[in-house]
Amino acid sequence: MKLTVDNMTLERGGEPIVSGIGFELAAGEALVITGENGSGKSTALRGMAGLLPLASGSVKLADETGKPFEGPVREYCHYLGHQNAMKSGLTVHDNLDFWRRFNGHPHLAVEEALEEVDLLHTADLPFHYLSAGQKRRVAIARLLVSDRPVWILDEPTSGLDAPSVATFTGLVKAFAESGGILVAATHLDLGINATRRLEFAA
Amino acid sequence: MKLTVDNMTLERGGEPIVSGIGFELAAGEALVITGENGSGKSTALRGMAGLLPLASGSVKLADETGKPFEGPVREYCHYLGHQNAMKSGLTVHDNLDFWRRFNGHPHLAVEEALEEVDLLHTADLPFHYLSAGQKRRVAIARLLVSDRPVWILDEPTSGLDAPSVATFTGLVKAFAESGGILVAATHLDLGINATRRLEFAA
Amino acid sequence: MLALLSRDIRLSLHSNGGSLTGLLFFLAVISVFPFAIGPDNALLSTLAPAILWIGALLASLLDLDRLFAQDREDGSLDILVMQTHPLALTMFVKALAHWLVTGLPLVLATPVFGIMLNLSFQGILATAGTLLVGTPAIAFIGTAGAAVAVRLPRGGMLISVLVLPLVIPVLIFGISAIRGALEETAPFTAPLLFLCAVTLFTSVLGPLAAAIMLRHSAD
Amino acid sequence: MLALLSRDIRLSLHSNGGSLTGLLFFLAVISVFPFAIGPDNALLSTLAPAILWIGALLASLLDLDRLFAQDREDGSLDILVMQTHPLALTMFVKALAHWLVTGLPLVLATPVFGIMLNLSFQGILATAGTLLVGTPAIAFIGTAGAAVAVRLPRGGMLISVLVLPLVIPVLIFGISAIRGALEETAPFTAPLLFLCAVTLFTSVLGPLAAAIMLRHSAD
Amino acid sequence: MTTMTADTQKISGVWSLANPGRFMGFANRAVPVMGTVAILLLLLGLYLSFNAPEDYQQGYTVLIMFIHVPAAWLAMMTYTIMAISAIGTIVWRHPMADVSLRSAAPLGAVFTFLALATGSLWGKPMWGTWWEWDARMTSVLILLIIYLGLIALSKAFEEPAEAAQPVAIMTLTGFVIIPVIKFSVDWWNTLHQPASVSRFDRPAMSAEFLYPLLVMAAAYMAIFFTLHIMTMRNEVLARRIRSIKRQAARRNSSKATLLHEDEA
Ligand code: HEM
Ligand SMILES: Nc1ncnc2c1ncn2[C@@H]1O[C@H](COP(=O)(O)OP(=O)(O)OP(=O)(O)O)[C@@H](O)[C@H]1O
Ligand SMILES: Nc1ncnc2c1ncn2[C@@H]1O[C@H](COP(=O)(O)OP(=O)(O)OP(=O)(O)O)[C@@H](O)[C@H]1O
Ligand SMILES: [Mg+2]
Ligand SMILES: [Mg+2]
Repeated sequence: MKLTVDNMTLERGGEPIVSGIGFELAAGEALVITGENGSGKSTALRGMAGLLPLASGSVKLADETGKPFEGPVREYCHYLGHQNAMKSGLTVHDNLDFWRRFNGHPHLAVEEALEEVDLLHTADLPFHYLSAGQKRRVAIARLLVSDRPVWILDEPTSGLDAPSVATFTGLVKAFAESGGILVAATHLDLGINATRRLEFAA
Repeated sequence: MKLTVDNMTLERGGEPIVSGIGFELAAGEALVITGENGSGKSTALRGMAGLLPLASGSVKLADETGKPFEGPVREYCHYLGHQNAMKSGLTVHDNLDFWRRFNGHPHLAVEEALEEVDLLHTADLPFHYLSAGQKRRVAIARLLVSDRPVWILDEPTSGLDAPSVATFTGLVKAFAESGGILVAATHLDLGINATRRLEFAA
Repeated sequence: MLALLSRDIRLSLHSNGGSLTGLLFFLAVISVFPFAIGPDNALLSTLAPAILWIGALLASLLDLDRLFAQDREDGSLDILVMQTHPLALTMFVKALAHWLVTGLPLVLATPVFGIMLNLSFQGILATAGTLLVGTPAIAFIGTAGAAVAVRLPRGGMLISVLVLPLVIPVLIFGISAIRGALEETAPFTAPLLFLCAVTLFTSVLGPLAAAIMLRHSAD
Repeated sequence: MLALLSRDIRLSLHSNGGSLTGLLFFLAVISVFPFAIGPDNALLSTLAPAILWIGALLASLLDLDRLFAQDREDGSLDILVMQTHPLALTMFVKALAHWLVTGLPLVLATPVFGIMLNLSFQGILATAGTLLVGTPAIAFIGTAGAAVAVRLPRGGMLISVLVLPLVIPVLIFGISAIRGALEETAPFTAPLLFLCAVTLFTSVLGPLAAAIMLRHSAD
Repeated sequence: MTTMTADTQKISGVWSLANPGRFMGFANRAVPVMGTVAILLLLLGLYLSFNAPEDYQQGYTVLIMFIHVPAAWLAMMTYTIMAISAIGTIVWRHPMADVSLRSAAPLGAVFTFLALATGSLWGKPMWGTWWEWDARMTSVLILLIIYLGLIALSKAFEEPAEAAQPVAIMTLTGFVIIPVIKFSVDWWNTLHQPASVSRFDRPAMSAEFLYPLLVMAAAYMAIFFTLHIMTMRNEVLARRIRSIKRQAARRNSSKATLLHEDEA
């Protein structure tokens, strides 16, 4: 599997924010994007996830033989943005269960995923009862309940305490070892020894 | 000036989350609260800011001679929560200007405050155009546009890049030197050499 | 406080569709009745004050739940609540802003809608007058209702259900004042004065209740 | 898709205090009318179809803008949009869930409300029927409107400007059909067929437009 | 003073101990006694009602009165009890006041519905319509809406402790409807032509109707208080279960304690 981003340019409000970015990631590789606030990290990630139309360039996913995957790339991606994509009225379990069923390709059971982020005991609490960091950890558990070969993560560890960051690093490593492709934007050290590093200048 | 928190207990959903906390901070002192996700840091800060009723104990503010300040403590506090308290439809300038006029006790002009967080060039952009870290920096600028002797900050640097964290540290130091009292919850190093440190265990 | 007033007005004009929503809903209500009644102009003009009042009442409900919900979500509410200003005054200003955007345009548009409904000149005057006096009361009561539901993720309809029974007196006095203006036998001053009293009363009590609610429902 | 349907239904049932609130809202709206119009049974039964339809419209409007706004704010919309499911189908399901919670209960409760408004048996049947056929159209049109508005900073304005004028014809066809059923002289089949056509048409076009809007207005 | 101490210490932590405990003891003893009294009164009331003379105007349908009138009274009484409980919640923040309010609401709604339904059934033979928008019927309908609105409101909150204040304030506000139900007939007449309203202004009843009616009213009251205590008991238990569940769910988070405090 190979993710190819070629000459990607993204515009916002008619102005180019990210211009002419290109890289190639093979299975098991990770790319960490760093850069100042407002330098376009989130914009770039949204472009890759298909959430923002490309002004030019392309994002492609192909298998080892170079045969492109069927359908748009976004269908193979997990995207974790600044928001957690959870409903405050539903319980933690119901939230994850919904995404598990809606996204398809089920992977871990909800309980197992919660166990991974060490929040199994909160399964039956309404989501809005959780603290900021616990909410983020539930959002990370969403990546585990369905199976996607590409993870696109925007400041995944914001609000996490030190032990949770370590847990997260472990999850990401396991994902990479299983052949996944990771792209993450961050200001903090994720503890991943990324094979690639991209620095944006404002 | 002296902030006294005495035997403060806070409940959520009928259960004590923070129990029996007490400390005293003199002018120019800073308290940094750390602890795992869900250990009650935000809860404690909301209690001090008067946003959550105290189940027991008290929060008091008095001058050097021990004479308590008039009115509730919350009126002397700046509170920066997980949310930024800005309207996405208004421009950055209008947002800050509103708080400056509404909060009273004007301090820096809006432009000066934006200059401090290095975002003067965004003054006329609608708030929702900003990147996550830029938004947080505008929220920090809110602390500067009106004058309050106590700052209560909940993970103030989440989403900030390294230079902005340094800027923030500078602002906080200047505030402490001018005789302010600071209480902040954080997972990251704020760069403040806090006179007090409180660690919550889950 | 002026800052809050101008901010709230600007915000709802900008992003809530503000006045236009109410006016269009008004139009929907008005265009539907002729089809239900059939082409009976006399009946229509008899019903016109009632239709206009109902339209105004229901249109006022449309935006109510957004009065606080957005402030809560983006954290503004915390800061609003912490200030030195009496909270009830803050609530009063928010209610006023809401009325200026949703209520006042309806009053101003009454002549146009009145003509569409075949209302006499005097009827138009009476309807606009009572609406001018009465709709603020709806906003004030609504503010209290919205404050009750502020902690609920989607209080919308619930707020309306809570508020509707409370605004019925406003409606009754408004309608009876119009009737008084149009008919010889019916009294005019008494219901109008009642209406003024209700509005004054709620302008104090509504914001006060809202303030108490917000203080007690902190989380 | 079933997951989405059940989630959306659960969410709106949950946070609005159950389907009870919807019915209660109608009851409240209906009981406001006699206060305005007077307790004249004959007149009320003439107006009953209009009253019920306005209640339905209002209930649909109250929740519409939150159809996507909340999903957008909490980031769910991004994830919904990224999936393999055809986006138009996702939109259709969201509209359906909205209708099942706000529209259907009203249709089912029409007999009770009809009796209270002194509607004849035939009138009740006609009203329930047209509401059953017509209210989905409001949901579908509303979905498109809400989708247009979701990404735009000043979306609220557009929602009402777009949705209300499109919905007024639905109201008018519905009420004309009821009148046709009750009176000899008025036509019945034509407006009912129109109504069916509108609903079928919007059930395809609404979700499709919504999907296109969401894809192209990504930010 | 710059204190921010809460008015009372027992917002909700203490309540699960002393007070409700004593209440539970009382409830367990009271329910059987009151239940028996209620059934006996009801039997007596029904016996008297069926032996009451036929009304020359209304025939057998007058029997409905013995069901209808007490139900209407109870509908209003229950709301009054709720309003008093609401004061308890607002002023003293006593959790049992909230329990009382919330357990009474469904009962009040049922009595109100009963009054409406029997009134409506009575209306058909008397007036020829099931429903009439006259003062009393409409105001009782609004009472029903208020009851149901309060129930919906209290259900909408996840946490009973959070719902207490909002529900109490709304309950107090809604109390306006009670005098309206009682006295509004005249106010309404200023608005609309009096249609069938006059029927309500009957002169004082004769004794053969009054006694069965009073006994029935007493029976209704006994039923209400029995059910109220029972539902309160359920509510207390439900809250205990809820809080136990919550505690279990939080086994390793929750309680925050001061670990250390050092001078830097
Ligand atoms: C749904 C319709 C009705 C409702 C909501 C209703 C409501 C009430 C209420 C609230 C009361 C208590 C009034 C008080 O204590 O002052 C009452 C009493 C009474 N109602 Fe009704 N009612 C309805 C229909 C009827 C009908 C159709 C009749 C008979 C023709 C009737 C006859 C009475 C009588 C005789 C009393 C006792 C009045 C008294 O206290 O002396 N009601 N009703
Ligand atoms: N509304 C609520 N009702 C009940 N419990 C709540 C509520 N809000 C928070 N809690 C619980 O209170 C505890 C403390 O939450 P708090 O937000 O204070 O944690 P925190 O220390 O700020 O964590 P973080 O580092 O993740 O921000 C958590 O276990 C949470 O589940
Ligand atoms: N909707 C928009 N319209 C116009 N410009 C926008 C819009 N959204 C963001 N921008 C601009 O795009 C730039 C890049 O934003 P982006 O969110 O990608 O930054 P980022 O690198 O993720 O920053 P951060 O570290 O703060 O999250 C910013 O300068 C911002 O002002
Ligand atoms: Mg970003
Ligand atoms: Mg926190």
